[in-house]
Amino acid sequence: MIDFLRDPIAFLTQWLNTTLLGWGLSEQAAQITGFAIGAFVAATGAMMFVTILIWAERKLIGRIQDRYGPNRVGPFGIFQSIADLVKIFIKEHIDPVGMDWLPFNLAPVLSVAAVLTMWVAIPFAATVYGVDFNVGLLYLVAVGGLGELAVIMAGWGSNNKYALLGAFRAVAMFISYEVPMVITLLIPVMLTGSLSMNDIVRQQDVWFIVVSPLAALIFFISQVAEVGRSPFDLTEAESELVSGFNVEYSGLKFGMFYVADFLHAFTISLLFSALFLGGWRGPGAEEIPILGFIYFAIKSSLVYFLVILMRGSLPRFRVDHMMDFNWKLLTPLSLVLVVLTALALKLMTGLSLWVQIPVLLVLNGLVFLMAQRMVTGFFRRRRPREVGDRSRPVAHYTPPQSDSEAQG
Amino acid sequence: MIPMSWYLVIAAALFCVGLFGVLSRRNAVGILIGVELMLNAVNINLLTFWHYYIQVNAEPPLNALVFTAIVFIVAAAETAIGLALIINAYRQRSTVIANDLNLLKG
Amino acid sequence: MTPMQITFILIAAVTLVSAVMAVTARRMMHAALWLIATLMGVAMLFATLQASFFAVVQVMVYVGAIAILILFAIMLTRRSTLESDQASLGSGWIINALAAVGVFAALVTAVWAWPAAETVLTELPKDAEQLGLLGQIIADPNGFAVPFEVSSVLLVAVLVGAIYLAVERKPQRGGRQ
Amino acid sequence: MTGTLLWLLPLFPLVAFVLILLFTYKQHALSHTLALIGAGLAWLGSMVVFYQAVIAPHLAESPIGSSINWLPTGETFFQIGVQVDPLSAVTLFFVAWTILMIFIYSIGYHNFGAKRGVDDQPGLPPHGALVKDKNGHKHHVASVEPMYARFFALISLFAAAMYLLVVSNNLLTLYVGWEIMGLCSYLLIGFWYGKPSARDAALKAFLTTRVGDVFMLLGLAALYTLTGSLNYQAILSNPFILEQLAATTSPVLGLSWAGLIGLLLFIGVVGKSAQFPLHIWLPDAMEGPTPVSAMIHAATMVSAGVYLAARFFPLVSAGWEPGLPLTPTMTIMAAIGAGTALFAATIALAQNDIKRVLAYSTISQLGYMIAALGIGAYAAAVFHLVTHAFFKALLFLGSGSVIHGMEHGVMHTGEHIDPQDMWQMGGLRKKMPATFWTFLAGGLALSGFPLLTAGFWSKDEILSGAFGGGQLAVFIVLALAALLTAFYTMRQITLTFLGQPRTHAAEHAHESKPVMTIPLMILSLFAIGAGWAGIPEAFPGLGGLIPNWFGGFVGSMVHFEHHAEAHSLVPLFTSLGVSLGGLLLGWLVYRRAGAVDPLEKALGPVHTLLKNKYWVDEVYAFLFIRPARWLADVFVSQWIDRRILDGILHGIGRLGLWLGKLVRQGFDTPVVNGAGDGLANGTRSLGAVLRGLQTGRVQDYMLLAILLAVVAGVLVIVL
Repeated sequence: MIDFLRDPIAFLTQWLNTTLLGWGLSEQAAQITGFAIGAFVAATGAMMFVTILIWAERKLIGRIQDRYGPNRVGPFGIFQSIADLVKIFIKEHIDPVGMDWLPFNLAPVLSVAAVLTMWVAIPFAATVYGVDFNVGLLYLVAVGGLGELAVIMAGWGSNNKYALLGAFRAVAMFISYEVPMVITLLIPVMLTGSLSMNDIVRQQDVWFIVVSPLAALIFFISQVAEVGRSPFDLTEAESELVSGFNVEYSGLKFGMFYVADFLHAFTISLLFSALFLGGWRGPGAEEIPILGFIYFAIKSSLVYFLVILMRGSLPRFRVDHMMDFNWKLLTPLSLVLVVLTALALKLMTGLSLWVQIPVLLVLNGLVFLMAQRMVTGFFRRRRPREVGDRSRPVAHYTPPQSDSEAQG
Repeated sequence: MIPMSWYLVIAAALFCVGLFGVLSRRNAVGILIGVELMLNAVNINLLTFWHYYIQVNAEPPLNALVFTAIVFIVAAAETAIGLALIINAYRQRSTVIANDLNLLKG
Repeated sequence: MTPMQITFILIAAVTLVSAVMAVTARRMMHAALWLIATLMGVAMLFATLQASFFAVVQVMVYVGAIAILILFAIMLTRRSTLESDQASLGSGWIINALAAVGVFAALVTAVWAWPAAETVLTELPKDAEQLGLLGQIIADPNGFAVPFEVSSVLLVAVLVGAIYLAVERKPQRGGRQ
Repeated sequence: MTGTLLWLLPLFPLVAFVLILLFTYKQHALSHTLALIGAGLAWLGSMVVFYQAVIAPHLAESPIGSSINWLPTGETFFQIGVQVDPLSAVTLFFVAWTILMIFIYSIGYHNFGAKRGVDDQPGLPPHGALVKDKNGHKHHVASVEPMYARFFALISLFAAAMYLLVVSNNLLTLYVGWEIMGLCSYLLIGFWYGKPSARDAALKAFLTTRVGDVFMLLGLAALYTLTGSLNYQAILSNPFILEQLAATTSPVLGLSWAGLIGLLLFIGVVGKSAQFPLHIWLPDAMEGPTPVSAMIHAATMVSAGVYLAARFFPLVSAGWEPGLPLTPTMTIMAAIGAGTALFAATIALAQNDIKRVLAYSTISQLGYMIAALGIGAYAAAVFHLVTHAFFKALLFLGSGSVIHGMEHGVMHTGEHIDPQDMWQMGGLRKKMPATFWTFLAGGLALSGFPLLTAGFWSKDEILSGAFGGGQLAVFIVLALAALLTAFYTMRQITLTFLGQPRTHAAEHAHESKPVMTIPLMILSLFAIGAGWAGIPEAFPGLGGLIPNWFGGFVGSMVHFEHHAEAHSLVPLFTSLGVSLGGLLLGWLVYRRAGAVDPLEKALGPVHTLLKNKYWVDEVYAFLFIRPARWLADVFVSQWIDRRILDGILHGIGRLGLWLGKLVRQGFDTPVVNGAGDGLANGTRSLGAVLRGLQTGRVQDYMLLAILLAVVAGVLVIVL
């Protein structure tokens, strides 16, 4: 019983395995069945968890916007999402004219699957993880990329120009922000010397956000972009694209996109806390894995809260600014950071942690200051674009003369 | 487990399907897809032999892995330049049908 | 038939069927999607070979990048692709199929002629891939540093070239007004 | 320090030249500012160097200077370098002053700031421009020189070459400067290249001096072959080498090597300093702008010749002591110098062009210097070089001012007269007082007006040197020349400035601008005062009041000048007599001159002879130019070229044609063409067959390649 309380999931897994073997299955078959059941449970749990996420987010956004948020169904409106769920289940599926059947129907499934498969490699606690991949980090990146596929399929299959444009925008953004993301991921990898998520978490005696705050910042920003959340929600900018790539979807298919969106947002919180906030690590987490699970949940929730806060407070990027921000700032910055960190680590081989960490911190600070100086200089020199400049496909805004005079 | 010949036959089949695609597709992008298939077949072969070699010699040969990595790089490069060419050709001649791109016809 | 063999056959079937669909599908968009399926199948084949790194890289590079690029290309050239929907294969496809089958026959003959091909691949130790060693040998001047750097130069050159080719030549800014 | 400064002296004007030429060609003000800065810096440096040289002890034995390795010659290097010894110090002094004055003067002479004339074009003197004043009257005024910047660039180069020549410590760099000056004289005499006369004069100057230069180069080559050096210190200050050179006999005319080399170098001097018989270019050089004339006659070219003669004086005088008979080369120098002095003076009598008179007087005065060197009066020669440079620069600039004033008058009245003709002038004293007084100072110095002027002291020293050295013939000739000099100088002054205006233009002449007259005044100070630096100790009355600094300073260059001889009264009275007599005679004769030269009647045919400069040019034309033309036209062109060479060539051509025809018919058409055509036809038909394979479809090619690969594989396996 103590075992169960200490590590319930491992305990259950153990029990399931013994039971299956007891039914006369071969070891391999038992393992495969166990995986299947585990995956089923985890996926279902995750998707149900989304209802809570949706409720929490709506509530928080409501507070930020000086509203109540959902407050009718259940205490604090906590069952609002359930109600929405029911509604979505019973809604009619509408097939747009001229749609491409296969991509159109595959896209929602794929979008949820892409997020859920990421959970395989995330270590939730010392003993709770799907698979301990030796290339777990790469796996996460690779699988995360599948979401783009879903978007593109949705955009194409809908036979709708807004959907297609939204898909274009989204995929362009996802692909672009993958670059600085992957580059900054190299920093935890360099610090641990492993691609395995478990190793990365285990070796965070000092959280990596302390060792390399700039990397954490870049990773966080690019992850938010990967999700397509505010301020990177220009893929579904209502004023321009109605609703983006999922404009033609209705009913459960739309619901799946919705679920995938929220789940993805939470998944990046998980990833961020695993990579930079020490994951499940905390006092006593080694001995009592359930404690680690709780630590991980708290950390991830905090990060998720930050994501919601950003969504509630930041305005939307303009599409060209979004691209500029990535290619002209984040990518070079992450490259510089990686090169400098690698050099510093190589030079400090064999030195104690208490030397390495301050040096890396100072390095991060210097890079940040440099980038900040360059960026402010760049934007100060930049003049507003002329209205009607046809080189860009979006409308432009020139501040009124009085404004620019006031700024100048 | 699985005999090596299975992998080799699968790779050969994939290669030939790719070859067929390259030869028969009218669309230039289709040709490119065929090329990708062929490259994948090559990679399957490489990794199969790598597995076989480790199993037999119990000594890590990394050449196959490096080779595979380079095939990946080349594939990426080939796709990028190929698609750029296709888009350029499309812009110039409004077609991606390989049969229509026959300026070299004698 | 072990479970692994069944798995293999399933994967192989999926891969091959998708591959055939990828080269015969009438709509290019579908062909590309089938290609993605094929690529995923190949990635799974890699996984069964215990080359997990390359399996992941396969997904990342092929599905995450190359396939997306191909999809983009198809969408950008969709006017031409739509026109060509009617006949996806060229007129001489029977000859080509015969040639492909011939090549396949030759290859299979070669495989059969090689006794070692019947070796059963066993499970390798866990870290057989030795990624650390791979990383070191790639950066080792006595190893593969030169080919690796050359291929990186190739990539850069290709990127520049691709951008140069694909970028739309706009009239000069001054000339427009 | 001084050594470094010496290197820089030629560099300043050279940099100015380059900058003007490359960058400021279009801006007048900037161009002359650059030129002035270059000349000014060089002047400043020269003054510093001069001061350093004066205070340096034993300068003649150990000159200030530095040198660098330049050309590797086997194991050693040919060294070039700079140095300053007494001779180059005093030369530097007058060169710097005159060049600076001429530069300043040129600004005014070329009408800086004036409007550009409508008809003016590069290569011709400015014709003047029309301007409207407030009342709407049109005036014809002087216009700015169209090639203003070019002028300053060229005289900057000229100045650079002269500085280079003066500061160099060896004959090679001297020769470099010498030749650059030759080029500059060509460019500047032909500055107004639109005028055919200027073109011809430029060519004449260039070619004539070239005759001398060739001999000079031979001399340099001989000297280098014999001594292995061209350095002054190594040769001219080395008694051993001089003795050797003087003792060995050369294969030419039984002269010693020293004498031969001296003679060769002297021929170069004859060309450059315009001595008979190579004097003909100098009068024609008056075609250039007047500052150029001043530059050539006073500051640079001709002075360079005498400077060189003084420089290699130790060589020609090797083995000679005062009291001994002259060496052959010295005799030649004395003869040519004295002869030229008289010869040119006589010609000057009959010239009417204000500048030509001065040109002949220059030739004459240079003759004085050469003659002085020839009789061994070294210090006197150099002294006369210095004083002559000052007063001759003054006279030329003054004449330029007169011409400028006359041009103004000509433009005002619209008369068609030559503004340089003295017979068209007269009475300018009142119109141009500053020019008159300074010109008068220069003229008196030229004629050797007693006691007051520099010319008196230097000329007197030469005369006394000739008399004291026992060269009576030279003395008499020089005295006669001095008389004539005074006479024609007075003639010039009288005709130009005194009396009444003979033309309306002369009435309307006006004084030049201060930028022109101030240099005149400065130079007139030197024309008067420079002589006081070299008053002989033995001169009755005045001797010893001011120490004879110059004689001591420059005399230290040669080993025998230190003895103080008693000053004989004969040369003193002679020089007094000839200068005063000549001046008086001139004034008397021309005081009331009308439109005709009184001498014309008095001398009759002799005047015609003089007016035509003894027909030297015509003699040269008959002796050299016509035979050369005949050789080129008739002999080489018609006979050799047309008949013989062309005949041979035509024969070869016909042979070639015949051979070609044979080969074509027998071999080319049937064999080569047949094979070629066959090959081409075969290729074409093969191509027609094979083109079917080229469908333009990539896939077909690939199919073909695969089939071939399969076939090849099968073959490999089977075989």
